[in-house]
Amino acid sequence: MPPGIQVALPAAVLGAAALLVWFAGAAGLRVGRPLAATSAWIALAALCLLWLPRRGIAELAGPNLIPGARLLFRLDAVSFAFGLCVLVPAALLLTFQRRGWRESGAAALTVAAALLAVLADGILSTSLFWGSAATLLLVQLRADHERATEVFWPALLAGWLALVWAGVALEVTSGTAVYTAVPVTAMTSATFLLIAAAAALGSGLVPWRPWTAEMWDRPRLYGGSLAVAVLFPIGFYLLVRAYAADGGRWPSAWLNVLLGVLGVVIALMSALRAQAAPTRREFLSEGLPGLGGYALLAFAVGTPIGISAGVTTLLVAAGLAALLPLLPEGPESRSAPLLLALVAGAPPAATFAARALVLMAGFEAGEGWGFLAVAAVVAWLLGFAGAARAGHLPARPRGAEAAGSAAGAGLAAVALLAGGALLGQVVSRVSVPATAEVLSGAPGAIGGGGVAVLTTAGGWAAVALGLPLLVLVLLPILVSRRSLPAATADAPEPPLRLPWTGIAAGVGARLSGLSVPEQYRSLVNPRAVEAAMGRGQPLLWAVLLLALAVAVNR
Amino acid sequence: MPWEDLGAHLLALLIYPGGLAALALGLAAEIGAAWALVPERGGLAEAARGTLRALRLQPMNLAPLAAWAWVLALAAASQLAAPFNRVPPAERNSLVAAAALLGATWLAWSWGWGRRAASPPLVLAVQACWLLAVLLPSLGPGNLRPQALGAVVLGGQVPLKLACGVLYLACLPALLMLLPESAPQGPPGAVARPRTPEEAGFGVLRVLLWMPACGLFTSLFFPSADDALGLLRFLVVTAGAAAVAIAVAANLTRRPAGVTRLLYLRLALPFAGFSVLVAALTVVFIH
Amino acid sequence: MLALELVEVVVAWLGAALVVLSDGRRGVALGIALYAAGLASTLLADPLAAAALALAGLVSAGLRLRDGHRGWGTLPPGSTPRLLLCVVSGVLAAYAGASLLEGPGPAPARVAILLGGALGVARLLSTTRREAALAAATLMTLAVGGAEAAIGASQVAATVVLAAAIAAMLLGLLPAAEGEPGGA
Amino acid sequence: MGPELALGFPAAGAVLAAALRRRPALALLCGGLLGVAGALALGLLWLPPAQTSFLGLGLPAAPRALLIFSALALTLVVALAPAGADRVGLLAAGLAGSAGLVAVAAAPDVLAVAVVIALLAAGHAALPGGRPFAVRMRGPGLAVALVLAGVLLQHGGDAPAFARLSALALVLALVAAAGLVPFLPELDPEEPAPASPVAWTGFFGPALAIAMVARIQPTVGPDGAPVYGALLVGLGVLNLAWGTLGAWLAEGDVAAWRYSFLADWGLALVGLGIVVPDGYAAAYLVLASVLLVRFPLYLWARPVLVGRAAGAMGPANVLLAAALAGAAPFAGFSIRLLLLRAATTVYWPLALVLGLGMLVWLAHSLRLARTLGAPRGRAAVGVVLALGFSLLLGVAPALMLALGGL
Repeated sequence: MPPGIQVALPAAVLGAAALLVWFAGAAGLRVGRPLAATSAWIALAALCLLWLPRRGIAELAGPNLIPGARLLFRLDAVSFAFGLCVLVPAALLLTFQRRGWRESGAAALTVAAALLAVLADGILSTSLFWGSAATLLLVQLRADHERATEVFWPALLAGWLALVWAGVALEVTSGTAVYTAVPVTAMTSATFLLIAAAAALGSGLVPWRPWTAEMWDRPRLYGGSLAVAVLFPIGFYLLVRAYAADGGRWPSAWLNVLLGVLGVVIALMSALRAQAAPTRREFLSEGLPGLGGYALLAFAVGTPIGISAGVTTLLVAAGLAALLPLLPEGPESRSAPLLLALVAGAPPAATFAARALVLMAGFEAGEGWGFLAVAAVVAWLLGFAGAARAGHLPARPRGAEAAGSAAGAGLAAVALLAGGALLGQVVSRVSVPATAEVLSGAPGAIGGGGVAVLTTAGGWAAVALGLPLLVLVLLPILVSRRSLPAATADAPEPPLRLPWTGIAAGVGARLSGLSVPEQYRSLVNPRAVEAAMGRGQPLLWAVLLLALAVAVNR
Repeated sequence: MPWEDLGAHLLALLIYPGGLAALALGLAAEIGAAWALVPERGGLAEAARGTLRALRLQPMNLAPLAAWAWVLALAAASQLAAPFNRVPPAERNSLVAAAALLGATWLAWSWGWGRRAASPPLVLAVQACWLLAVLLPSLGPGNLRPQALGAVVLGGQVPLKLACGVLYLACLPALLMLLPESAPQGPPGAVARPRTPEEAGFGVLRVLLWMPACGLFTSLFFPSADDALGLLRFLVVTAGAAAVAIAVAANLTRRPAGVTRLLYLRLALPFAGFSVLVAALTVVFIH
Repeated sequence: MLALELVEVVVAWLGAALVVLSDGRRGVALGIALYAAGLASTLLADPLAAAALALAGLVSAGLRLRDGHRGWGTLPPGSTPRLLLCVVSGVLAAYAGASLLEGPGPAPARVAILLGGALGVARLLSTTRREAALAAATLMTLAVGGAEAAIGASQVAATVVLAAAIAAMLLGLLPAAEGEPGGA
Repeated sequence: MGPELALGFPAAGAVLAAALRRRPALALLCGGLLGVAGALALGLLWLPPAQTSFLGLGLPAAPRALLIFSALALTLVVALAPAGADRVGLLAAGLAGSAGLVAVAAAPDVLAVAVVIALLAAGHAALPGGRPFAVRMRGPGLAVALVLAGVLLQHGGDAPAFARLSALALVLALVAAAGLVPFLPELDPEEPAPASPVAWTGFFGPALAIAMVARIQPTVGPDGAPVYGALLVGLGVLNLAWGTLGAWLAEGDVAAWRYSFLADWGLALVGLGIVVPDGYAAAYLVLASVLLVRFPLYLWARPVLVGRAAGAMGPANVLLAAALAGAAPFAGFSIRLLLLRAATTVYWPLALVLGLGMLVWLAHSLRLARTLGAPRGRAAVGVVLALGFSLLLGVAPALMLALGGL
């Protein structure tokens, strides 16, 4: 057995389950959903058992991808944290969402590919599995419905190409694209921008409505929600590894500022869209992009607290990615306002604690970062308003199937609600070690010893305050016989009208209306040129040969 | 398990400065507000009776939303730099207080959206200004602990603190749901008898909001000390802030409809912009 | 000597020009035969290659006589541009082969090769008649064989010349009638 | 006498298959057996003793590997041809083509290649089709003339201009021989597959190109090398742009398929033009994927293309679309990796241009995949095999490159 083979164990479990599901399904044995779900939970357990007891870094070297570039895997604190980000929502979704046996097998295989993408040690290895996961998801999405794939695929493919280019650029300049082996001088701003573009496109970190939100426009959520859950963390994984590749910093300070501003803009735009959403589903679709903006801001801050906050936010986002598509949409969904407040980040939920930690990182960093943090708080405020309004919106658009699972939503909601109280543990056991992996001479910056999160800017008494709040919030919910107000039929007016509504359509119409003036069309008519070529016009070829002959002898 | 720490936070949540203390101060302020906003109902005693009638609850028919909002109000109170607050200063955080207050308010709105004369856009604008007033003073020191911010009374921070203090006070009436546009459950004294548990619940919420909302003003802009004089100063300033809020609200409710909106959008928002400018200059020139 | 070389080149040019100017089977066949003869005569330094190419030309010409449009069909109405092309190509080929290029092989061979290539491709690009296209392709194949023979440096030049000769004959084997399409 | 056998068996097979046309089963059996024998002879050429040739022929490793892939592609398209296809015709044409390709690969110099091209093109143009013989001969005919011109200029003197013009002529000859822009042949959608320009570009083209490059590149010399590289890259980018945009905007699906071949060829030409090992390896993999994936898929799409079956977009089609779009983990992955690495090594803006081309690429892949309809029976097996080959090229390119001695 090659050394470090255990690194591939969690993915192998999922892959084997996929094959088993398909063979069993072909033989008429419909055990897809339970088998896929069990395999995801086993993979999650395996990952924890492999890392948590000894916390020893394990590496596995595979065959050559292309001459000079090996396939490498590495289990360390970073890949463990991101492995959790992929596996936790995947396990919940595979358990509580209805899927056929074919879809369950494909889903298990997709999760395996996504997991390998964050276990991969090197840009090229990551790009292979990231691209494979995207391809598998495309198949599942198109097999169900084509809506939103027209945004999903171009974004993913563009991001993937940018990543491949970044990888080969590092290969050319330094002879390796392995995160932990790239020389500091090799990671230039241009290469980093390619990685950032890949991350932005792959995780939907764009100011306009990203593919992660478009997925919610599909009539059925099970395909899109898995895509969002497993692909969302991978872009951030690249950004975190970029710190390791460049000796604990990004190539230039202005890149930090650029991505920080982008993060805040994303959070604000997402919140603006959320507060004007016509349906509750559209409000929920902005949950993850908004939190993504916060995570991006945290990673851009670049301090130990910033990166820890970013990793923590992603772990919370993983829980949210599972909760959102599981929220019941039927008439019985009376707990909706409570769950919406949870999504918006009301204390003591993890969604609150993660945001607070990001903002504390911003205030602590000082200089302009504090202003970005203040702007992010405004986005948070808009999110609160949106959540309050969303309780009065129709659950889903006409024609969309009701989704959700009361049990699944309950489990995810309790986990997120309790997450605030457990934040100290999450930060000290997962986020801080991951930060130490990529930042040389990190932390110690976050205190609290697992029961609180204390930074120089401020603190959150996770256990001492979070636990009592949790009990005090849960108690009335459990004992009250009061049913919460149901949604009204028609959507209330949004607090803020989106200024750009209709502009996009107008610009699109104008662009489609553009055409070459009549008198110049003959000059730019590829069909005519092609027809001349096809007929083998001697004159055309003679002119071409003459022109080229002159050109090469100039 | 940090039992001592847990006890301190429970004390702060349920007794002082949250819980009982918040309820006591809140009731007094609520009665005063009801008397000031609806004087035609009669004197203070009538206002007190009316207020207590409006707050009558049925414990087994509690509204979970309102209950969550109360808890958040108490959580905000526990973060105050109030004298004799048992919560360790290092664990108090104005950001937690602000988030809790916003959460509490919007939980009320998730029930009250579209009720009465409530105007979410106005509340949104006011809360944005209020957030700036709370957070801008933290930019320079890079510290969110209320007592640390309150302790800065001299030096380059003063202009910024002045601007933010004024902005904070201007926003209090809307934040405390004293104005018809900001109170889905109706302003103090407006409701004779609650029709639903939520209406009663969110009435109680306002009672609980007085202490954290006004106390946070005191914590952020005035130094605190764990002695009798410090306690007196805290209570006086907090009550003063409440009084200013009531006075502004009383003034605004007597004016024609739409004036409140106009004043906040035409005065508060530009002033918030000015405060941001002052904060930027402070950061550039002082730090 | 110079006169003889001139005659060889003129014969090759005449043959190539006939292929360009004729639409009938006889004209085309005579063109191939004349060109092959002219080309072979410029390559007498390598008798084996010369013989192979001449023989291939004659066989291919003979095969071309079996089908296609009857008669000579030389200089049909509207063939002035073709005539002009032949004259200009002849002059240019003579200039390039004799003055510009220093190799391969002797100048007459170069001119003959250039003539075969240039007029062959010109005919191929300008006709839609199958027999004419086949004849043009034959012309070019013979020219390629001639070029290989003129270079001669390659150890397997003889094989390539032989291959060119066989190719020319095989092209002659192809019928002049278009086949009917069928299947998918 | 390995090369002679590799040439003789398929040639004999083609003759037999054509002769026994009226008895399809027997024709397929004889042709098939001789074809397999030819492929085996090619395979045996890896053993040095089998490489001796009494005609002095030699088969370099890379063209030899592509010839094996061609044989594999031929086996696929004949064995798994859709119902109604003329399998005997396909086999005969394919075997004749294979023999021609072996001859091209074994040709001792570029003039010999020109001779074989003339013969091969005439044979292909003589197949029954929609366009007249003369029209179909124009591209290859021009290629022969250009090779001739190139060789004459090579020996024409020591002036650098001759070397540059020679390189120009030889590169254009390569492009004209493969039937690419700017020598794009006319397309008749109704034309039978074996006679169509798509078959020429997709089946004959790859081995032809690799063999020609193997003969041309060593002869261009230091003065011609820059022209050779720049022109190949330029024409590659032109074909890439023409192919991707054309496949996206084309009105007919047959035209879209033809343009998609052009796009592949664009990448191949760029790879050949960037004269670094990565570029050559990328070109080799692109051409292998054209032979083993795109060309067979095109033939299985014919029933939908000629309107005998309806298009569809099931999961298999989406997977095919991903493979055709060059997404990971299919052939596109390793090709893009190698090509972008080569381009970045030589001149990074070229990588940007290629990246944009690769991005536009995906616009047409779903459209093409739809034309595979709902594969059943033989077609389904074929689709699975094509996807398998694409996967192999994507995740184990080292194996395929080793076959080509790269």
